[in-house]
Amino acid sequence: MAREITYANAVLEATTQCMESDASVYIIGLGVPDPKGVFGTTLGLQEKFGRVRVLDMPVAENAMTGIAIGSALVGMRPIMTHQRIDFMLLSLDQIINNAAKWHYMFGSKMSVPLVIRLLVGRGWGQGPQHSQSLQALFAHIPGLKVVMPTTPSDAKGLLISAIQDDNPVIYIEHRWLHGTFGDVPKEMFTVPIGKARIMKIGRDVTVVTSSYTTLEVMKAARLLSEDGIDIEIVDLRTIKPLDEEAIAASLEKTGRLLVVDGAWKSFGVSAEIIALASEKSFAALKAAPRRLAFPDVPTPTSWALANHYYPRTIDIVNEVRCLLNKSQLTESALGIDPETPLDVPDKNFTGPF
Amino acid sequence: MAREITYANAVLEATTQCMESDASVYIIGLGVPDPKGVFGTTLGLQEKFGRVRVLDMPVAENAMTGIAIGSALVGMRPIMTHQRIDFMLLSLDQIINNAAKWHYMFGSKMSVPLVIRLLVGRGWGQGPQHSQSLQALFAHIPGLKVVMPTTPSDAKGLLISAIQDDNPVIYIEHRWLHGTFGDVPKEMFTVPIGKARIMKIGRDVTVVTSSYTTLEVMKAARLLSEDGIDIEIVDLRTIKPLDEEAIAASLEKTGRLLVVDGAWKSFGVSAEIIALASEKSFAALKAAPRRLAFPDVPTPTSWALANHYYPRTIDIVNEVRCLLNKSQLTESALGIDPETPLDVPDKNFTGPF
Amino acid sequence: MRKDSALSLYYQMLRIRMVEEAIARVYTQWQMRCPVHLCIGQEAVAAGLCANLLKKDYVLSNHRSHGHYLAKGGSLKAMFSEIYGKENGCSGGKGGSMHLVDLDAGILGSTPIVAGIIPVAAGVAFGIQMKKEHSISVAFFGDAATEEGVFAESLNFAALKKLPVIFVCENNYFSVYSPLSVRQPKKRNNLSIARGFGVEGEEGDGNDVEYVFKAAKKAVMYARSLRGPYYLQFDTYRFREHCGPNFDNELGYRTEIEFSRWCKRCPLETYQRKLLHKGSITAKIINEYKTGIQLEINEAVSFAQKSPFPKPGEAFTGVYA
Amino acid sequence: MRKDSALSLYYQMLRIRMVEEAIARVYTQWQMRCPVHLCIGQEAVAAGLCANLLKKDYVLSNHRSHGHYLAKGGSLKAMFSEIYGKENGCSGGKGGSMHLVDLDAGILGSTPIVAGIIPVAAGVAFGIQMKKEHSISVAFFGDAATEEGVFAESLNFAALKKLPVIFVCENNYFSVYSPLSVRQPKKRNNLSIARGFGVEGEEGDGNDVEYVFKAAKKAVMYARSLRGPYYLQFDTYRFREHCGPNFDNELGYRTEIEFSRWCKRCPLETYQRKLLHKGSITAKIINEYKTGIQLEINEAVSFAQKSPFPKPGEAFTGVYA
Ligand SMILES: Cc1ncc(C[n+]2csc(CCOP(=O)(O)OP(=O)(O)O)c2C)c(N)n1
Ligand SMILES: Cc1ncc(C[n+]2csc(CCOP(=O)(O)OP(=O)(O)O)c2C)c(N)n1
Ligand SMILES: [Mg+2]
Ligand SMILES: [Mg+2]
Repeated sequence: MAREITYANAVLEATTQCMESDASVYIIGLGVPDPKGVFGTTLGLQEKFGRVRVLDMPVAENAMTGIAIGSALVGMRPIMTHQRIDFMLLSLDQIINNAAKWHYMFGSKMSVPLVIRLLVGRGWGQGPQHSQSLQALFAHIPGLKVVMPTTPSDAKGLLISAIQDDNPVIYIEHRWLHGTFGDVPKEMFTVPIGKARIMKIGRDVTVVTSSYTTLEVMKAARLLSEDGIDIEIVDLRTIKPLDEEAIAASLEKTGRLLVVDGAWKSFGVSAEIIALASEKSFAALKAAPRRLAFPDVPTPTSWALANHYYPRTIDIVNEVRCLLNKSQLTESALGIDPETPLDVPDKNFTGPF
Repeated sequence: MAREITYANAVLEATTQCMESDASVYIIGLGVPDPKGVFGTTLGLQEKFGRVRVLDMPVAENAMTGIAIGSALVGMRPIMTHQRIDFMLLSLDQIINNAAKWHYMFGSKMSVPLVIRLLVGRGWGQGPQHSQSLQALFAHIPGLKVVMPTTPSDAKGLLISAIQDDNPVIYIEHRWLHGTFGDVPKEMFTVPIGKARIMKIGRDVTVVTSSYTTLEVMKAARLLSEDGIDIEIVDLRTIKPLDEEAIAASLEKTGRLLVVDGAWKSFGVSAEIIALASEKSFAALKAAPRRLAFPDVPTPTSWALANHYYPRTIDIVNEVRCLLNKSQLTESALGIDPETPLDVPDKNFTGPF
Repeated sequence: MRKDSALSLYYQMLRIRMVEEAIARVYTQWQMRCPVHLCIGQEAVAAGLCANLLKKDYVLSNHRSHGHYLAKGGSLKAMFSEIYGKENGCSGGKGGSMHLVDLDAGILGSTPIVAGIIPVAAGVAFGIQMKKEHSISVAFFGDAATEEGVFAESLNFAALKKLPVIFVCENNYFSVYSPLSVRQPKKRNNLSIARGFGVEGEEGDGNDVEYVFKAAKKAVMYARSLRGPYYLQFDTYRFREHCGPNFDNELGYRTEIEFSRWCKRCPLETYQRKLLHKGSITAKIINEYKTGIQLEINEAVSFAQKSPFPKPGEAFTGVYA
Repeated sequence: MRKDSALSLYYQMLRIRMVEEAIARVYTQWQMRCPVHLCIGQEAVAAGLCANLLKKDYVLSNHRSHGHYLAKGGSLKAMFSEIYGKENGCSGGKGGSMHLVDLDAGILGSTPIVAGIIPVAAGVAFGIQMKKEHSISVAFFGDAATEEGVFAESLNFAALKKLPVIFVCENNYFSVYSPLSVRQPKKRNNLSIARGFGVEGEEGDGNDVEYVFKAAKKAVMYARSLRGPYYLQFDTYRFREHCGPNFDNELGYRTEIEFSRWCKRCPLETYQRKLLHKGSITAKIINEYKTGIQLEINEAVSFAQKSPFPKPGEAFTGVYA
């Protein structure tokens, strides 16, 4: 039975159901049991499951990650949360040197079933140290899996898969998705790690994207369709391992590729997808593949600058049009208000960020 | 005046000359003043420049990086060394959140002229935590520059450029290069950051590579030339910012691209180069671009496994042949001993690693 | 305490308080589009500490930095412009409230990664030492920052090299909504930890500005005479919400009783009462102060509001020096 | 000390010493193609500590782990096979000397990232606590590891949760060739630091196996009775080079005088003299021990040498569970 709930609620529901069905699952992170409950994703968990399994922690990301790893070695299944992915940079030693390698380097004798939930911030002047989107760093590391669900339903199904997975899984949530609604099955279900979702079937151009950016691509798709341009949207859902087949199958059909990634362009996830397509679908490509991503610049704080930092819907439209050798359009031609601020998910937003 | 010296000596000479000519340059790192002197690259510096400017440090990579940054803010030019790039994972917070962004996030009021020398290990069973090659992580971060010199001469010229640069520069040295010889000018000179070197001119296939891997590609080039195949070798020297023009110019000529990278394949530096080529040189490409890199697997320790982990010269040869639609060869056909161990730079090597 | 010093401490606290309250007021016009972490209730630490510093001394701070910035002499106009995201903000609009800087005043930066500036401040002291200068470096941070490993690592190196750095911990008992009890063992004692590293220090009432002033004076003399680093911990309390212009007791993470107990110990009001009582200050002077500061604030706010936003292209400049 | 306990301590030290010396001997055949960090000179810590542990207790260790592995009951054959890079090595050849494991013996792993296993060991204790099991967890690490921030972070969390974990620092005064003096302030005291976090502890002579045994006994009782973490620091000395089979005094990073002073305090020889003197042991027993151990070693070495290498494809398996 599905009902409409928010992404945040879907995350909460997945956590709740996993904790109900498996006593070894616990959740730890800054503010997990606090009144805001990590933007609602952990609200009420401590009341339900107690202080042992639902807990706050010291601001000590590296050791706390090692501690989660240690507990996993003796049979626990930790979920660790970070309110921003930027803070996780303190724990890359434990994530990369230990969690990602423990299974391999000890000859498959142990495993580290650890989920690390990382939130990507955007807007309201969070600036250079609170708006990074670092999926590319994890995607490069063997031994890690990386998922970035877009819809509430995938948020739930992928979180359950991540918790049940015996490997360290990096689960990345875009802050602007928490408030979005979608149909989500009430019961426990899984979305397989490693499978993309065709968000929209189309024939002209394959647009590969993920997470919040998928919503922007869907907006662009509607605008494009008004001009008779029919894009196919591949929502990756999982960044590592990539669903190479889904990308190749779509390219076989369209022959044209745009990758839209909500992160820095150079050496990012978008590069890997273009590389894959060029290697494996070369014959199918009718035009040079393109990517649209953040400029190689730290995130500026002033909304006057953020407005020009983040790609706009018009940019997606024009990238697609470019792939089809069509003229570039302006926002006013499409009826988009060029004053739309990009530092808030909608005009009435005033936080919390 | 140039003479033949080792790569390690070139690094030492660059450091010495920079310290002589600029009193604000200092060098700090584990074992910098010890009797081994970071594989010879810092030997004698403390005797020459004293204990204030040449110093050991506590095993505390994150704070020590922050400390180097702080000193740079008040006018010093620190060089920090890490005996393995793997240890640097402890300091990514300071490198990415602070060093890379300080200039931008404070409106260009300050800069962080910091050089971080990182050594990449290989072989003699150093295994999963001492043989990583993490250039891709840095290359993704705006505000950082990343160089990986191959020849002793470039090692010197790029280190001097790095020290003179007002930005944080990640300087990556492959451990197996330290003992290699080459002509190096005696005087102080710079190699510009951001410029690749055409190591060998050729017409059939463009092979883009860097650091130690360049030497392997050169071996392959000799074998290939025996069959009349003439590759062009682009030694990147700088990973960030990439010399896009050099790559494009070479592709314009050859139309065929192989990227060989001494690091994990997925989401690696090789992906960015293929992506760039596909985007910008699409019309020139006569065949699907290819990449050869490490498998997406932690480094195994046993030399029996390492022997199958690292790409071999034959693999480079065959990748090139594949691009030219030529049959694949065996090692014996090329007169290579298939028993050549890949965990040592040469058969008589027994350390130090 | 000399009367002029006392008045100056009072004035600094009052000014910080009034600036923070002005921000809280204008914030709800939603034109300051960035997170703000107000230090209302904690002014004594900034005022008492910085009163001992010279212009050439350096300060680095965290997300809750307005007080430190102002007490050290940072430009009010540049700060308001920065929070409004304007071109002439102290960081050109690229940083916002969480990234204040004023090189002329020796403020080398503030950043919101918890504990991120602790080693940087130690490094500034290291640079000072190598250059044989006579300034000192100060790091301001919260109780949560002492949980990060870099705190211990920085104490170790600062003690090893006898660096002229003062570590100032403002213990307001919370990290966001998380009390000390869920983060630090009951028996933990930061002063003992610092001493375990060989770092001298002192701990006390962070709402008593004269105490802060005196403790800081010792610390500054110690560091300036090149005897080494110093650790100061001041217990205090944040009155407003962790981040934003409002109060947040209704969330229930702290009790009204606790809150009002601390309000009675408001560093500004208690000091004002004390000075009035001693006759060091009069209601008239207080009003003059307030009028002057209000004028200054109004000017700065309207300056900031009228200032132009950075040009779009500015987003892409300044990545590299 | 009961005689059988004393003999067992002696036997453990002797066995570790003989294994390490065997490695040193065969190493120069260059068939052990991986770095080895021998613990010759430091055997008392491993022997004295592990004598107090039960099979169900967990141990994690660092790069210098052979002694800990053997004292906790790790398989000798699997260890030699691992160092030789063989298929039946304890980590299937994927880890080598720096990554030893033996789940049957409660050895959850050793890794060479300095301090990397300290939080992991605390996490094991956290898992034990959550699962309400009665085992304890032990982390072995060197003096350099206490400089890493995770050390402090781990002490904090272990004390906060009263975790059944023992932190064992083997202070051999060096990190590679770097003496304490270039890394830690003179006045630094790890025990005070631990206590500053609320962690009980003790420090003493790591070359006196009976002392280690007794200190560890207290620590184990403390942790096992769920009173919380315990910090132990043992001063000792490494006789061989930092990494590899040889001696390295000729490098000049330590003096011959210092070296020979420590040699006189060799934990094995001093204990052997003591036991002989007390009549607890005879030359005959010693010889029996040595013969038995040598036999065991010879067998393990030849077992390892004869064992097959992992199949090439093994390089690519086991990345994911
Ligand atoms: C490394 C890191 N982890 C977590 C956070 C999230 N965070 C922002 S402010 C804050 C609280 C900091 O508390 P404290 O240092 O005591 O300062 P206070 O806010 O109480 O002044 C936290 C945890 C962060 N910014 N950086
Ligand atoms: C994080 C990290 N930094 C640096 C190193 C390099 N390194 C290898 S062993 C070692 C010395 C460690 O000294 P200690 O912990 O005292 O152990 P010991 O070798 O003396 O037994 C160092 C610094 C490392 N392995 N990991
Ligand atoms: Mg606080
Ligand atoms: Mg040591």
